[in-house]
Order: sequence, then structure tokens, then C-alpha cells
Amino acid sequence: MRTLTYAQAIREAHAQLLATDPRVFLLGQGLWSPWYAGTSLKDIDKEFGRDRILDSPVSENATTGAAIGAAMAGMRPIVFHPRMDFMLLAVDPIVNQAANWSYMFGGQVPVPVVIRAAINRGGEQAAQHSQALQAMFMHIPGLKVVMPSTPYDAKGLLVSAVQDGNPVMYIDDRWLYEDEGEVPEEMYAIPLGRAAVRRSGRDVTIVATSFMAAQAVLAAPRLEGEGIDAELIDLRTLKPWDRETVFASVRKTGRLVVADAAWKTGGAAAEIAAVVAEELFGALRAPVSRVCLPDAPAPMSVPLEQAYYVGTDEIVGAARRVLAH
Amino acid sequence: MRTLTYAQAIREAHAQLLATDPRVFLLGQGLWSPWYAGTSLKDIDKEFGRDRILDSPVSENATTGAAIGAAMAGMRPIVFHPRMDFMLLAVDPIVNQAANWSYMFGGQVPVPVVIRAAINRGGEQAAQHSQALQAMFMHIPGLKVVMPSTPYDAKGLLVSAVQDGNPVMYIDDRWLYEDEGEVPEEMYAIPLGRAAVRRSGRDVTIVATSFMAAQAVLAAPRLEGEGIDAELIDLRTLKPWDRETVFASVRKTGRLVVADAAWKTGGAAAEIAAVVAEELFGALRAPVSRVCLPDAPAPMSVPLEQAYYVGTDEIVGAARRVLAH
Amino acid sequence: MTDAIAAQIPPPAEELSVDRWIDLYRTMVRIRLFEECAADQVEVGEIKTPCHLYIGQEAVAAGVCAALRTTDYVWGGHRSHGHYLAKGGDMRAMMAELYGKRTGCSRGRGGSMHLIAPEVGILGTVPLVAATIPLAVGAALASRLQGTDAVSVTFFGDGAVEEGHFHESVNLAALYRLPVIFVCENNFYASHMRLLERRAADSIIDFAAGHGLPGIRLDGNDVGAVYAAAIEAAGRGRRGQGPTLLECRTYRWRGHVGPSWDTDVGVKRRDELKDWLPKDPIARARHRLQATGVAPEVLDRIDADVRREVEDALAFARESPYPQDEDLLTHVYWTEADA
Amino acid sequence: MTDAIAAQIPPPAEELSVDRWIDLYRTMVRIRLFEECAADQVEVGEIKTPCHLYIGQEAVAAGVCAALRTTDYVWGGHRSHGHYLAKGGDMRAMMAELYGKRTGCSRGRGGSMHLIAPEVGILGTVPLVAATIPLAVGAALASRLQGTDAVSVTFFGDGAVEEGHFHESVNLAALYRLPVIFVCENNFYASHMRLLERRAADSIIDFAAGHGLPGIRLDGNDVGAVYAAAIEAAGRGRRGQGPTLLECRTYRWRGHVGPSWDTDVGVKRRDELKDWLPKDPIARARHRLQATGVAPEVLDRIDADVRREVEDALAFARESPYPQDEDLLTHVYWTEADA
Ligand SMILES: Cc1ncc(C[n+]2csc(CCOP(=O)(O)OP(=O)(O)O)c2C)c(N)n1
Ligand SMILES: Cc1ncc(C[n+]2csc(CCOP(=O)(O)OP(=O)(O)O)c2C)c(N)n1
Ligand SMILES: [Mg+2]
Ligand SMILES: [Mg+2]
Repeated sequence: MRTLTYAQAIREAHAQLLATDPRVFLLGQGLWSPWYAGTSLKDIDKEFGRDRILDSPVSENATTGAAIGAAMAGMRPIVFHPRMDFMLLAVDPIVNQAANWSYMFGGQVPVPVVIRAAINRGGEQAAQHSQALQAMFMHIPGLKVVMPSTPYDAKGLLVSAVQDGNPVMYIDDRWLYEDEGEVPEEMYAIPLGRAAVRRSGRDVTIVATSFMAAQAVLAAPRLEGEGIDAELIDLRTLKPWDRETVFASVRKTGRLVVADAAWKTGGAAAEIAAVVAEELFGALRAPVSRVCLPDAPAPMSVPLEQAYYVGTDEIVGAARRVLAH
Repeated sequence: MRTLTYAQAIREAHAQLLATDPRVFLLGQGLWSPWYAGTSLKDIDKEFGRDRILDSPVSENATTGAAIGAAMAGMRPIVFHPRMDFMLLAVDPIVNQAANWSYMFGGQVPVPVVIRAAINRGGEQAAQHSQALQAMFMHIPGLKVVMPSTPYDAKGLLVSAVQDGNPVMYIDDRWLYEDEGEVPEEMYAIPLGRAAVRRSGRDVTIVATSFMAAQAVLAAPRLEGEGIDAELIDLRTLKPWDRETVFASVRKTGRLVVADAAWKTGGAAAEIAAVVAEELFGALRAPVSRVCLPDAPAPMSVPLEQAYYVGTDEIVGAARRVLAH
Repeated sequence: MTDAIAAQIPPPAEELSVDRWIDLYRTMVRIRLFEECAADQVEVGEIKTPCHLYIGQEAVAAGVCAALRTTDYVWGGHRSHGHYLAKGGDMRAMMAELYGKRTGCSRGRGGSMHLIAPEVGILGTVPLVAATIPLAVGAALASRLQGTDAVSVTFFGDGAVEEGHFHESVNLAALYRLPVIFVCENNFYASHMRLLERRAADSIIDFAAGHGLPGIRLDGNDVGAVYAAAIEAAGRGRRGQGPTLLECRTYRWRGHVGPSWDTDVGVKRRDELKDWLPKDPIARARHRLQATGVAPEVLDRIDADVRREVEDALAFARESPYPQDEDLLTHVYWTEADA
Repeated sequence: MTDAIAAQIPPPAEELSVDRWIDLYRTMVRIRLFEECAADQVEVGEIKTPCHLYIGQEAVAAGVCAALRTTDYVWGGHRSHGHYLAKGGDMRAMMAELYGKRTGCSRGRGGSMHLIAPEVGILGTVPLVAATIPLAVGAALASRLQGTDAVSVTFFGDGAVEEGHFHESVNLAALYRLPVIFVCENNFYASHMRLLERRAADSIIDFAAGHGLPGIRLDGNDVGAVYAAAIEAAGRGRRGQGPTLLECRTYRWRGHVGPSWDTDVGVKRRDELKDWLPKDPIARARHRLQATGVAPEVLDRIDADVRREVEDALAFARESPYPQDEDLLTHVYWTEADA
């Protein structure tokens, strides 16, 4: 099959959605820029016109709110935040408005908006240009949250997100943009709420999100070399997350590592660890181990960045630890 | 000792701080109103003057930012949000600015600001006037988060929050305002990060926050009547939280209920449950049970409100369940 | 008001027909009597959801909405009973909502502060100050992209302009030349705070110049003037000429929330009320109708009809069932079944 | 510009002394040469932190900061090398910061976008657009409450006025009559987006009328004009007369971020650059100084001194040690030990 990069897959999903559904449009910062969204939206304005691809003022709240209002009025907007950090200015429309609307009004007006937020870190950008804040939104009823880790999912999850009738936060990671993978040419949807088992194994379950799911794929052969047969689950959707797939795996392995490249305290990994420890109390043969960022803002200087970020090494270490228990 | 209500204790802490420290001032909505803050700030402007008690425009972002800037410039501001829901408009100054500042600049400029947010729910106010969002802030490095449940703590924790050199979110709950308790007349501080053991017991540990800590106090005698000897821990500070006290208790009881009147998924209770399940794996004799709100926005109509909120009954039920395991 | 803005005030509208005046009158009376009834039910404790009454401001909702079509959008806030009725929302459903009943317009999940009537273009009113202003801009953007000429009206208070997203929204609408009417109902208070306790000058209308759109300052208690300005603004929107800011100066008679006359801000407010009560928009409309020869009995008959309509709504609300426990967790996510 | 605002433009300042002009010239040259050096180090990959260069806009920082005292506050954003130097920040510490070194002004945790120099009133510059505008208002409030006459200056771009909290902040400052100078550096771009792609009109200065404070539109490449306006605004602030909005119209020569000349927005930008390069604020100041009789050698000597200063800073940065792993988790919370 044809391969695309993660960024190209995102772009293709946008293009196919725009081409097939007149309700779809894009609003947000950097849409007319050659570099703001990396290659994930390259020349999308030239292809679909600036009426439907609206690069915007620096107004995160109102652009997000406008996308939400347009969704209520029958459109399928994708509002783009080139960095998740900037989106914190739009927490009110996302959390107070979009997430509550269906419930508050008894399901009368759906809010089919996609809120796309890029995690963009490293490169000595420091604390305000680095955050991965999925946990804040995973907590909010009424929202769905997806985090693709492969080109295939990057495309399919965007399609599902747009087709869903609810506000969906689509979080992509710039560190994955150049990853390549097979991507069908036609438009396809990946059901929200369904995890992917990337590798099956008997010794330990590794549940990972986004970038860490990609790192886990690199960790598996290293673990295999040490005689550890890991089962890898890419969560893909954080809210609602796929308990059945995770439970089935942990029932088999009895051991769990949760890897999420965000702060540990109160992070997404905490919820997964807590639920598994509650629901599979008897099946767990070792304590769950979380691989997360330390509870500190992102530093700047390269040596500190290297010490701060987690990846394959930390996943391997955690898997060893839960097996040594 | 003299008794005060929770609201009176909050007011007294403000008054004593204002009287003794010229750096302290108040900014936010409702400070000149006879009812906005309940009785927790009654006539505080008349006592200290409207130069130091600044009722404000409806501008959550800028008032919070201004409080943060004033803190950087040597003041000890308390910025007041009469509802936590409104504070979502100020997530950028809280999370991106205040929380990061010490780290980003190597500790050169402290941000001794208190961000006070009231949880104000029930009374058919519905989804946008009900939220308890402590989990969103518990996730953020650089912030401290306190949630007093008694008049004594309401006073002492506000004093500590103001005296701390860091941004502290002080979350009070309107459902506690009329609770009475002993409160010393002098000004006193309660160390941040220290939980309170409200009752010692052998059978089950109940760790609770804020309103649920007060409910747990009511649950204990009911449990005792059933022969269940519960140890009650009022967390008081959610970030950083007191692992030692919780661990010591769970080591003794082997059983844990965590009660937090906020959404379950990704809530504060998840972190506590996850950590205990990780760190005390061998000591836990039953799965942790979380008592939280269902993952739904707050409803409006009284019958739905009654079905939605949790309290003593749910704590008692959870304690029974973990003991029946 | 700067000269640049004054120049944009539309020419006086052609004389309105008597029928139109009667419609405007009826709308205002429907709002007034509905709210007086609701106020009574709050007083006796039958209604528990917080109610922010619109009494005194009826001319704004009535005048603006009379210029709109069913397909146009209206957005509101915490004080939106009037917007809901003026745009054509069902009175029974709103009263039932105030009673927290399953038959309520929001199915008992919203209360007074969350009203909805999608069938007439009200996609939701919510109490977070200024929250629906960006949504209104989005709906207007939807109209543009869908190729309809629907306009989108957002009603908000003088307090709402203090929220930054008011400005962001006006800028977006002006930039994209969207069919939005920004209706600022300046009643000179945001809860207990007077306008000049919240801003340096009584200059909201000057934001029009800053954002580059026409702005008109109006007597918000003159329903004819409001109507004329709204017709003009809606026309601009439909013709692709972009948004308009209307500042309607008015006054609320009751407290910020709840049924009582507002005394919580002291004596000054009582004095102001004395000035404003005689400017009652309904009395003015009635006076004008009578001056043009309409018999008082005709107007009395309208009043009586409305009174019956309100009583019917009240009975409906009282008799309706409450939501059940099994409703608690529905609609957290919207599903196709809701469509 | 509306008449109301034009009327508030201060009378032409008294002629500046030659010494003052020389100071202004030196400040601009220090910024220019520092940044040209930094740009070179970015180009060769020695500096990795994203750098937003101020070249072309030097007159704004130099003119405003010359009107300030050490005890006054200055706040900036992503493009603040100039603000930092003009206010008196240490050049070595900034260069080391760009190198990610422990001796950096932010100890290697901030980089170009996070500069600090508390000893001269810079409590932090951060890259979230408009983020420090409310902080500046807060520092001014602190001055008021502490009884000092320190003013608080916030530098921000034309893009920042699109953030709602810009408006919220200006309103707060105007309402409380705080000693803030809002310095909008209108360089007509927010990254790749031209001003009129982001707003309906070139009317930022008109927000002064809306918010009820004086506003002055200035040639931001005329350091003398900027200085005079800042003196006036600072005086107003110190006298308790409240905030001022200065719109300084200028142009950045380089790309939004990084060292290269900006071509990412196409041909038009190249044409504009052709217009703006001759308006080089440094060349203009030099010209003016020579016209008043200052010998070119005097100015050349300044240039040479600055060049040496920059070389020294570069050497310092290069030689300084990197932070160590054990620094990673310090200062998440501030402790008394930091005091
Ligand atoms: C975001 C937010 N902040 C604060 C409040 C509290 N609040 C409710 S109504 C109100 C005053 C609004 O005043 P205005 O916009 O003038 O409307 P009016 O009540 O006068 O109709 C305030 C501050 C809120 N509901 N939402
Ligand atoms: C809150 C936020 N949104 C978006 C950005 C991305 N961003 C960085 S600089 C910039 C443009 C700012 O333009 P302007 O304020 O005019 O300053 P200039 O770059 O022209 O100096 C933008 C949009 C950001 N840093 N912060
Ligand atoms: Mg008002
Ligand atoms: Mg600019």
C-alpha cells in the first residue's frame, strides 16, 4: 500500500473531508502559512479557497467559539490551534459551551466541531510552547479526545472526529509528523473509543498514547531481546477510552505500563492506572507503572530537554520493573 | 473555643491578612456586593476601603493576570472568582503564566498570588454554574491547590496560601458556608501539603476532599453503627498532597475509599487511587473505590440534582463495598 | 459618540404601520406578563431556578426580533426570557422549563438561564457572560458558507463588553463582513456594579470605530427606534455588508436576579428607577397607539389574551411531569437518535 | 484617527539634547548589533532557541525606555531582545540565555522568548501573545498600592490587540487610572498575516476612545518622537492621571522568526521592505546627529564600542557552562532559598 507521512495523512483527511462534505471548513491560526502547521495543511487554502480555509486573527476564544456556533448552525468546522498552549485561551468555549451543550438542552442541538490542537515541543521552545494537556480535557463530560500515533490513524480519526456529532478534540504531535506508514487512498473512518493492539504479547501490557505509542513500538523489539514479550495497546481515543481492550490484555499479562508524554500527577495515565487497579484488582500481578513527564514545566536548554522528555528508554525500564516485581 | 461558620472563618482570614500585611489586597467580581460571596466577604470593602478591595469588571482573564502581575511586583493579592466556572476564562494566566513563572526564570521572581474560586452548585443553576474543576489544576506543575472543609481550615489555609511564595488556588464550597466549627481568634497558618486525620480507624481509609470530607465525618458514625471503623483523612491540600499520611493509613487498613465531588474520569480521586495502588500494591486488600460525580454535566431540575450529587450515602456504600471484597 | 459613528446612524425609518405597532406592543406585553407571573412563582417558591427578569427592557427584544425572520438566529444570556418570546419561542415550554419539567424547552436540564427553541432559530441562551457572542459569529459564518441570507443576532449586556471575547468576536465579524447584529442592552448595571464603576467612560458605542463597523446608539425603550435600527442592520447583514453594533440604552426594573425591586445597590438606584419607570416602553407604545387612534379596548383585549396565554402556560408547567432518574445520564453525548 | 484622539497628542517636546540623542543612538545600535550577531549564530546553528528579531523596530524600545527609570517596569513578548537591552538588561546574560547556558538571564530555562532582569524592572517577557499586558496592569496597581510612582510599560504587537485580554487590560487600567503605558508596536504583521487580513480597518488607535484613555499614533521609526510621547505618558502615569495608549508604527525587517529576510509572505512584503529600509531608525538618528554637528567619528566610535561589547557577550555565552541534570526539577515551586 501507499505510504504517507503522518502530516501528509492529516492533510489528506482534511482534503477529502473538504472535498466531500460542503459543511466542512477550517478556521484558526496559521492556515495560510507555509509553516505554521508543518506540512499537515500545506497549500490547503490554495486547493479549497480562502472562504473555507479561514486563517484568523490571534483570537483563540472567539475563533473556537465561532467554530462551535457554526457547528450548531449545521456546519462541520475544524478549528485549528497550532499549539495546545494557545488553546488555553479557549477553555471557556470548549469546556463551558461545547461540552455542555448537548446535555444542557436535552440533545436538541448537536455540536459537531473538531478542535484540533498540535503538541509542539522541544527545540528549546520552553514552557509555554511545549504542553501536552490532554488530561484537562479527558476530565470533561461531553468531550471526546483522540490522539493518533500513526499516519493511518491520523487520517481515519480525523474523519471520524468530523463525522461524529459531538465536540472532538483531535490532538496531533509534531514529533510524529515525519513518521511514515501505509495509508489507504480512499476516505475511511476509525471508530472513536476503540484502541489498537499494535503487538500481542504475554508478559506485560503497555498502554500508550500518541507519541509514546510510537515509542512503544520501538521499545518492543528491545524488550523482546531481553526475553520480554510485550503487548502494545495504542489507546488512540482517550475519551471515551477502550476499557475492554485494555482489560482483556491485562487479564492475560497481569502487568501494566501506561505511557503518556504529559505530566504524571493527574494525567491521563492516572485514570487508566486507577481503573485497571480497581477493576482488575485480582488479575494484576504487579503494580501499574506510569511513564510520564516529571511534574515540572518544560525546560529550554537542550541538555535539560534531554533529561526531561521520556521515550523508548523509559518504557523499557518500566516494563523491566513491573516484570521484576 | 469560639465557633464561626466556614464563611465567617474565610472572612476573618481575609480581614486579619489585610490588617497585618499591607501587601495583601483583593481583586475580583462581587467584592462590593452584599451577596456575591455569600457572607464570606461581607462588608470587607467597608472595613478596608475600596482601594484595597477592588470589585472588578467582568474580565476574568485580566483581573487574574493583574493579580499575578501585582504579585510579581511584590504584593500578595487574592483574586476572587465567585464561581469556578467563570475562572475558565482565566486559565491562560493561571496555567501558562503564574504556574510556569518560577520555573521559566529560575526562581528569580516569585508569584505569591492566591486564586480563590468558589464552587457554587445546586439550586437549579445547571451545568455552567456548578463545576468543581480542581483536577484541571492539580495536573499543573507550579500550582498549589487547597480545598478546606472546616471553618478552622478555611481560615488557616487561606493564611498559608497568602504567605506561600507560589500561586495557590484556594477552592471553597458554598455548601459548606454555614457549617460551624471552632476557630481561634488569632491568625494561624496550616502547613500546605498536610492532610488532617479526622478520625482514626482500623477497617477502611476514607480520603476525601472539601465537601466530601465534611460528608465523610457524617458517614463515620453510620459506619460505626454497622461495625465499620473508618479512618477519615481530609486531604485539605490537593497539590502537593500528603502521601505519607494517606500511605500510613492505608498500610494499616488495607482498604481505601476516595471521595471527591467532581467528575470521576480524570479527577483528583484518580490520581490518589493510582498512586496508592502503585505504591501500596501489597498492602491493599481490596480495590480502591472512588466516590465521585457521574461523568455528566450538572443537571438543573431538583429531582435530577438529587440523583446527581453524592454525599454520605455514597461514602457509606463505598466503604461497605471495599469491606465486602 | 465620535462623528464618524454618528454619521452612520440610519435615516429615520419610514413610518411603521399600525399593525406593526400592535405586534410590537403584543410582544412586549407577552414578555411583561410572562415575567410578572414567573416572578410571582419565584416569590412563592414554585420556581426555584434563578430568574433574571427582563422587565423594563422589553422594547429591545421586541424591536429587534420583529425585524427578523424565523430562519435568523438569536442568541442570548442569563436574561433571555424576552429574547425567547420575541423570537417566537413557545411560552408553555419556557414556563415548564422554569418549573424544571420534562416538557420544558430544555427538557428540565437548563432552567431560566438555558433556553432553546431551534425551530425558531434560538440555538441556546446560556448564562456565562458574553458566551454566546462568538457563537453568534459562528452561526453567521455558517449562513455565509451555506449561501443563505440568515442573520445572527446576539443580545448581551453592558457587562459583556468587559469580556475580551466580545472584542475578539466583533473583530472577527467585521473582518469577515458577517451578517451579525451585536445588540448591547446597556442597562447601566452588571449585577450590583454601575457602568462607571466598571469602565472609565460611557463609551461602549465608540468600540464600533475601533473595530471598523457601524455603531448606533439608541433609546432602548423606544420600540419603534429599535425596530428601525434592526431593520437597517439586518438589511446590511443580508446584503453582505457586514455586522452592526447597536447600543440600546435601557434599564431593568427588578433586581439583578430574582423578583424583587432592586435595592441592593442602595439609594441611588431607587432614584434612577424613579426616572426610568415613566419611560416604560410598554406605556410609551400604548400611548403612541392611542394617539394614532387605536381604541384602548383593542389594547386591553390584547392584554387579556396574553393574560390567558400566560395562565395556560402556567397550568401546563404545573401539570407537566418531572424528569426521571433515568434521564440523568442521557445526552451527555449527542447521538443519531437525538436527530 | 478621530478628532477626540488627535486632540490628545502632546505638544511637541522641547528639543532633546545632543547627549540624549547620542544615548538613544547607542541604545539602538546595541540592539541592532546584538541581534545581527545572534542572527549569525542562529544561522550557523550555535543558537537553537527560536529568535524573533527586532531589527528595524529599535526606535520604539529605545525611545520608550529612555523615558523610564530603573524602578519602572517593562513587560514584553516573543520579540523582546530590544526591550531588554533598552531597559538596561545585561547583554552577556541575554546572550548566554540564547545559548541555553546556566549563566543566562533565565538560567537557561527560558531562551530568547523568556527574558528577565528584575534588577532593572523586567519581571519577565513571555511569548504567549498579549500575555504580559494584564501583568503590566497588575504591576501598575502594585505601584499605586505601594505608594510609589513607578510606571509599568507593556510592549506588544498589532497582533496582540486581537486577544481579548488586551481590551480587558486597557479597560482595567483606564478604570483604575493606573500608571500604564500600552505600547503597541504596529509592524503591520502578525507572523505571515497582514494587518488588514486580521482586522477590518487600520484603526487600533481608535480603541483609546472606546476605553476612555488618551491614544497617540506615532512614527515608530522616529526615536525622538517616541521618546517625547513616552515622557508625556510616563508623566501622566506618575501624576496619577492614568494610562496612555501609544501606537508606534514601524516594520520588522527580518522574518517573523529566525534570521532570514522575510519572504514567506511573498512579493508584496519585499516591496514593502523597499519602502521601509530607507526609514531605518538608526540611519535617521545618525543623520540627525550629524546634521546637528556631531562628527561621524564620534558615532563610529560608539559603533565600535558596541561591537566589542557584543563580541564580549558572545565569548561569555560560549564559555559558560550548560545547566546540569540536577537543575531540571529545581524552582518548580519558588522557595525562600530563592529569595
Ligand atoms: C463569565 C461570567 N462571569 C461572571 C458572571 C456573573 N454574572 C452574571 S450576570 C452578570 C452581570 C452581567 O451584566 P450585563 O452583561 O450588563 O447584563 P445584565 O445583567 O445587566 O442584563 C455577571 C457578572 C457570569 N455569569 N459569567
Ligand atoms: C496566545 C498565542 N497565540 C498565538 C501565538 C503564535 N504567535 C506567535 S507570534 C504571533 C504574531 C504576533 O504578532 P504581533 O503581536 O503583531 O507581534 P510581532 O510578531 O509583529 O512583533 C503569533 C500569532 C502565540 N505565541 N500566543
Ligand atoms: Mg447590564
Ligand atoms: Mg506585528
